Amino acid sequence: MKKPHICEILDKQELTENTFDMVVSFPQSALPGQFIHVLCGEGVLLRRPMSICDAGRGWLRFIFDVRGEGTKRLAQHKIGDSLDILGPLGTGFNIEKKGEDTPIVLGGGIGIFPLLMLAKSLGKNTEAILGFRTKSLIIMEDEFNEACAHTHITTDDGSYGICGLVTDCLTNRISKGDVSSVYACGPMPMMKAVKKITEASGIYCELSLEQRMGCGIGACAVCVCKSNGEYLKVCQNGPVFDAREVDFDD
Amino acid sequence: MKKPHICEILDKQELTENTFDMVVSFPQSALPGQFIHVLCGEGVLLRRPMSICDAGRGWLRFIFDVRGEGTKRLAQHKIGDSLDILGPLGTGFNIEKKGEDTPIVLGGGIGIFPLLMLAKSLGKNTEAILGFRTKSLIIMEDEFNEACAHTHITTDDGSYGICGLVTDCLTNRISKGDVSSVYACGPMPMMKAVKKITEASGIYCELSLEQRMGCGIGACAVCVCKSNGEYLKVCQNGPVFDAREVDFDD
Amino acid sequence: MTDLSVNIAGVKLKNPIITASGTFGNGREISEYYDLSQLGAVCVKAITLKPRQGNPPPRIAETPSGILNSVGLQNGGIDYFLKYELPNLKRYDTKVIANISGSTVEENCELARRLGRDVDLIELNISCPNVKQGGVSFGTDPKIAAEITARVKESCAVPLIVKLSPNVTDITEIAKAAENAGADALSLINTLLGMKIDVNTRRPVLANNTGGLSGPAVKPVAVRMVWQVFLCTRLPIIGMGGIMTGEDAAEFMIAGASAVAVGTANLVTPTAALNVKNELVGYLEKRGIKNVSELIGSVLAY
Amino acid sequence: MTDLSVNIAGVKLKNPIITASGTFGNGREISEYYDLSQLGAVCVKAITLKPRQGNPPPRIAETPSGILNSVGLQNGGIDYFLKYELPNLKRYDTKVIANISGSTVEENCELARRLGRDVDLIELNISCPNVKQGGVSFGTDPKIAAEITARVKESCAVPLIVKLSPNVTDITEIAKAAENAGADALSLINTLLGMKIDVNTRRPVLANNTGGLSGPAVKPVAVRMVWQVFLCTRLPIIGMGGIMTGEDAAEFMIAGASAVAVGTANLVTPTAALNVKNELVGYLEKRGIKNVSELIGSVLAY
Ligand SMILES: Cc1cc2nc3c(=O)[nH]c(=O)nc-3n(C[C@H](O)[C@H](O)[C@H](O)COP(=O)(O)OP(=O)(O)OC[C@H]3O[C@@H](n4cnc5c(N)ncnc54)[C@H](O)[C@@H]3O)c2cc1C
Ligand SMILES: Cc1cc2nc3c(=O)[nH]c(=O)nc-3n(C[C@H](O)[C@H](O)[C@H](O)COP(=O)(O)OP(=O)(O)OC[C@H]3O[C@@H](n4cnc5c(N)ncnc54)[C@H](O)[C@@H]3O)c2cc1C
Ligand SMILES: Cc1cc2nc3c(=O)[nH]c(=O)nc-3n(C[C@H](O)[C@H](O)[C@H](O)COP(=O)(O)O)c2cc1C
Ligand SMILES: Cc1cc2nc3c(=O)[nH]c(=O)nc-3n(C[C@H](O)[C@H](O)[C@H](O)COP(=O)(O)O)c2cc1C
Ligand code: FES
Ligand code: FES
Repeated sequence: MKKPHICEILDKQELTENTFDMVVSFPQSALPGQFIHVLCGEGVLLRRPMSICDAGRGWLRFIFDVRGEGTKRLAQHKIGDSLDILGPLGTGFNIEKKGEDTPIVLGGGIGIFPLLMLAKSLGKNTEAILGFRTKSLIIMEDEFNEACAHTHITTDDGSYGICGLVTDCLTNRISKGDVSSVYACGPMPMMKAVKKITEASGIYCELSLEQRMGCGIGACAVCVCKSNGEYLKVCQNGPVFDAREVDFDD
Repeated sequence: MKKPHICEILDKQELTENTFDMVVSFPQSALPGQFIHVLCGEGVLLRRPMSICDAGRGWLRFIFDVRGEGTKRLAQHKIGDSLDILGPLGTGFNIEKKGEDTPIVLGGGIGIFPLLMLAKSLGKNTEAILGFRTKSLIIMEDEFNEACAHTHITTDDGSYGICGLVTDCLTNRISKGDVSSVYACGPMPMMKAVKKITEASGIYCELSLEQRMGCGIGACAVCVCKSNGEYLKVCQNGPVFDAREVDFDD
Repeated sequence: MTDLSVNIAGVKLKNPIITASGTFGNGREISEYYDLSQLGAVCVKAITLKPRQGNPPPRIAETPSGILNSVGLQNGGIDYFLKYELPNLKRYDTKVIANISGSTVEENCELARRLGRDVDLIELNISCPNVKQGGVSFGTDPKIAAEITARVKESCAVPLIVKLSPNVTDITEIAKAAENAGADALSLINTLLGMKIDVNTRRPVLANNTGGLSGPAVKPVAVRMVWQVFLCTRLPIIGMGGIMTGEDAAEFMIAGASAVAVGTANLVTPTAALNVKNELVGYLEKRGIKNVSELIGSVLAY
Repeated sequence: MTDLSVNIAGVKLKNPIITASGTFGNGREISEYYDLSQLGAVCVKAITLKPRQGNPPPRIAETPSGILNSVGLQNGGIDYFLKYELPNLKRYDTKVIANISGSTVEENCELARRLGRDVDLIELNISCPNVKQGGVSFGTDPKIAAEITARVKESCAVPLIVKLSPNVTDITEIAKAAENAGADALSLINTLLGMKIDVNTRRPVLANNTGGLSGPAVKPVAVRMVWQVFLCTRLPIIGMGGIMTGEDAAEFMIAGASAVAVGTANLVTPTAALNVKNELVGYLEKRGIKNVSELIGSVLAY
């Protein structure tokens, strides 16, 4: 039988003012694109979903931005404290589909967190396109450099790397040829653009979607997204979907 | 203007399995019988009233039993943590009335906590009568011994000191003469008996009452007790009342 | 051994713990966390005649000690339920309650007929605040509540539970109307209508603008209503609204409930209903209570 | 400088923050914590003709993110109010709202007449759940609500606010009834009727058995009702129910309130209303909102 895990916080780093990197003890193995569902502490009722950023034997890593009450409370935990964590949950990336040429992992904001483990799994010819608002918010660059053949960094204000959107960078990169597949995670407008770009060039694409969640396991039907005209559960059918099957227009 | 104080926990001891002794930094002076109103932490809305057990320049001490959510949360705080405390509040004991002979402080259970500072203020000829359920729950005996001419300990099961009720001990002590005044705090049935005993022997008596509180400052009128047929506010008119003015029968 | 069994309208539950409709799906996911045979009964997601899409997302928001949801009865329809979901549930040694949520009286009658004797109990949901047709509009007027109860009862081969809405001036009126119209049991409360607005975007957090409030926040309202209904009808009551612990379950039973349902807690922890059951057993054992039904309505009111 | 002023039925408040009746006494205690002139208005404890004892204690219980109270309108009566309390409040540069809670229509009219022009606004409490006579029974039937509003309005020399109960099936009906009967403003919500039982003693925690639920737990219900009432009447609304922070205040205003009242929060921290005001200013400044009244009803509903 499955059960919630009581996990010890093994490491905690503050990456930027608002972003925390946590490593916890974890008894199960996980696949890239899956997520965990975390009880944040006293005064916060529902769990909060967090992408698995990396995992290994006996440990799991996730990174989060402080947004509201839940993540604020979560960030108060210290090394040695315990967290009640459900997971791994959901259907992750389909790395069998990566193709023979260059797979691209593409993320903006908190969307970059699930991509590290994915990049590692996709193999050394993977390229990463990561978007940040500004230079001071750039994180994990070294780690992606390590995992990927090339890491393209974009900033909205041009303070580092390429000035502009990750999607422009993607269009550019695709035009240079040999992109076999795209795996993306980020805000909705970005995802919508990625779907359009990859569809236009006939490249296989998977999107990791976000939706406000309740149970996280498929029981409550609150976390839906539209797929081929039907509401599917992001926590169970996703969070990763074949881009062709995601309907954005409503 | 008055304001809630942010107080640092300077010391915390676990006296028995369920009883905690806390010393906090505190900028104001307090009188015996007054109380503080403490925010217990995340997930607990209302403050909880706690008698001031002792106080000095820059510090204040209170002792509490863990009963429900509020005190449980309060007990989780560690030395160095901050507490949001309102106080000192309420009208304390009237130590001018102690008379010339022997004043007696009398308490049962959590009712003994406000009596230490009182005993110290009443002077060396004070006697204490303290009731506990059983030997293992006895606390503060040394401190009362230090402050008082004599400390009578009763236990419900006779495992230490006098077997029986504090009120029997009181009757006994009064019969020996020279008791000038009685100051009592404890559960309602005990208070009722103390009022009866002191009234019968014409001894001045003050009772520190408990009632579930909201604001703690007299604004919300939830904490009433009946006094001469009227509802008075325990937090403002009390918690200490002249026993003659307390109506027990309803 | 503590006797945990309770009786709801002639159906014996091995213990008083039920899952609340809509928070448990059809049990497939939660059954991966514990054996559903440990529950007194399971109440499944609302069933409609045709498959139903539900409302657009976001459908959930957290509020102080509560949640708002605006799922809007998304489900696969009765055919799907009978063919795929019910057979799966029948594998467990527990009672099955079907929650029916038709948009019209006739649809509810049809649903009850189609369910026949294949489930143990039918719960008629006249209290969903998240749909435009039917739902709570059936549950806020005693006359309409009586009419729909009477009509659906005629189509029911098993005992009928009527699920009441808390969004009413006087819950006892609706409860009595349902009782007089032939309901065999009552369940309460469904969710309170609520709203949350994001002060940054000035948009409601739910795409449906409003949603149903559930969780610990509503428990005092639910306990009060269970007590009021206990005093004014003779029907067994399934109490719910914010039950997170065994003591919460005991509180509802002391107020008058014969059984209790665990809802929002399932969203927090999949094992919640089982935990509540185990804690309730602990509560009873600690106090030497031999029979859980001693709790029912035992409140010592002033 | 941000313009914080708002207008309630022709009375200009310097800012939209008011204390909620019954959580602030008559201001004496809280005035030791800050200068009451910093508030838009103060609303005093319910006033009755004769002094009133209120209900037996315990009168308060904590519930998840909320409290239950059963004070039952304890107060010193109108004579005491006019002689001792009002002159004290008049020393502050803030508007005074008198909350009247008579047991009969006639008593409320008499209270309004006695108050005359000595206060800035009168709030008619037809929503107290803790008294046997009057109280919420006036506020749950649109006809009765209309009648009492019309009658009291005739006796009012200042604008009349009608305070609505959330314990109703349809808040818009009562709101419209009060509007049509001449109310100048509406305030909502009063408390939801709730109950808590001690599972150790099986006794209700409140000696009155039930009490009124307030605090953050009820906020989603209150915001929803403010929005519904905003959509269906033209009256200014004083929103309340669980406001603890400046953002909560903003949420109510965005939903449709012209001003807000801070209640339960005063019980937690005496400076709560002032804190809410300061936080609201922070919220406005951060977003460059020059005029607080831009918020009113600005929700971008789906
Ligand atoms: C499958 C999945 C994986 C996720 N992985 C990560 C991750 O690895 N790192 C990370 O920082 N965040 C991740 N998120 C988002 C994260 O769950 C939310 O930021 C978090 O729940 C916010 O909780 P809160 O209480 O702090 O904020 P709330 O008070 O709940 O909300 C504050 C603001 O955060 C935003 N928000 C809230 N919930 C979500 C959500 N589910 N999706 C997107 N935005 C939301 C809204 O704009 C809201 O106004 C993930 C979400 C999902 C669904
Ligand atoms: C003026 C005053 C001074 C006090 N001083 C002390 C003190 O020095 N040390 C100490 O341990 N306690 C003291 N108390 C009691 C203390 O405030 C309560 O035990 C506490 O509020 C319980 O909070 P809780 O959330 O833990 O329990 P809750 O969950 O609120 O209640 C648990 C149980 O505790 C009891 N209880 C709750 N509130 C009160 C109350 N106000 N008075 C008596 N019993 C109550 C009830 O039996 C209740 O069932 C004092 C109370 C008052 C009014
Ligand atoms: C996400 C969600 C979905 C729900 N769906 C239904 C439903 O389909 N039918 C129904 O009768 N009640 C539904 N409810 C109401 C619950 O069954 C229950 O009455 C209510 O949530 C109160 O209990 P709780 O506080 O334990 O959740 C739903 C509640 C939630 C939270
Ligand atoms: C202790 C207490 C006493 C109250 N007394 C009154 C009252 O006398 N008259 C009244 O109209 N409302 C009274 N109320 C209701 C509040 O004014 C307010 O409508 C309600 O509490 C919701 O706001 P809140 O959640 O901010 O407390 C009282 C509330 C509390 C908590
Ligand atoms: S969060 Fe419950 S079904 Fe996805
Ligand atoms: S607790 Fe508010 S008046 Fe005493």
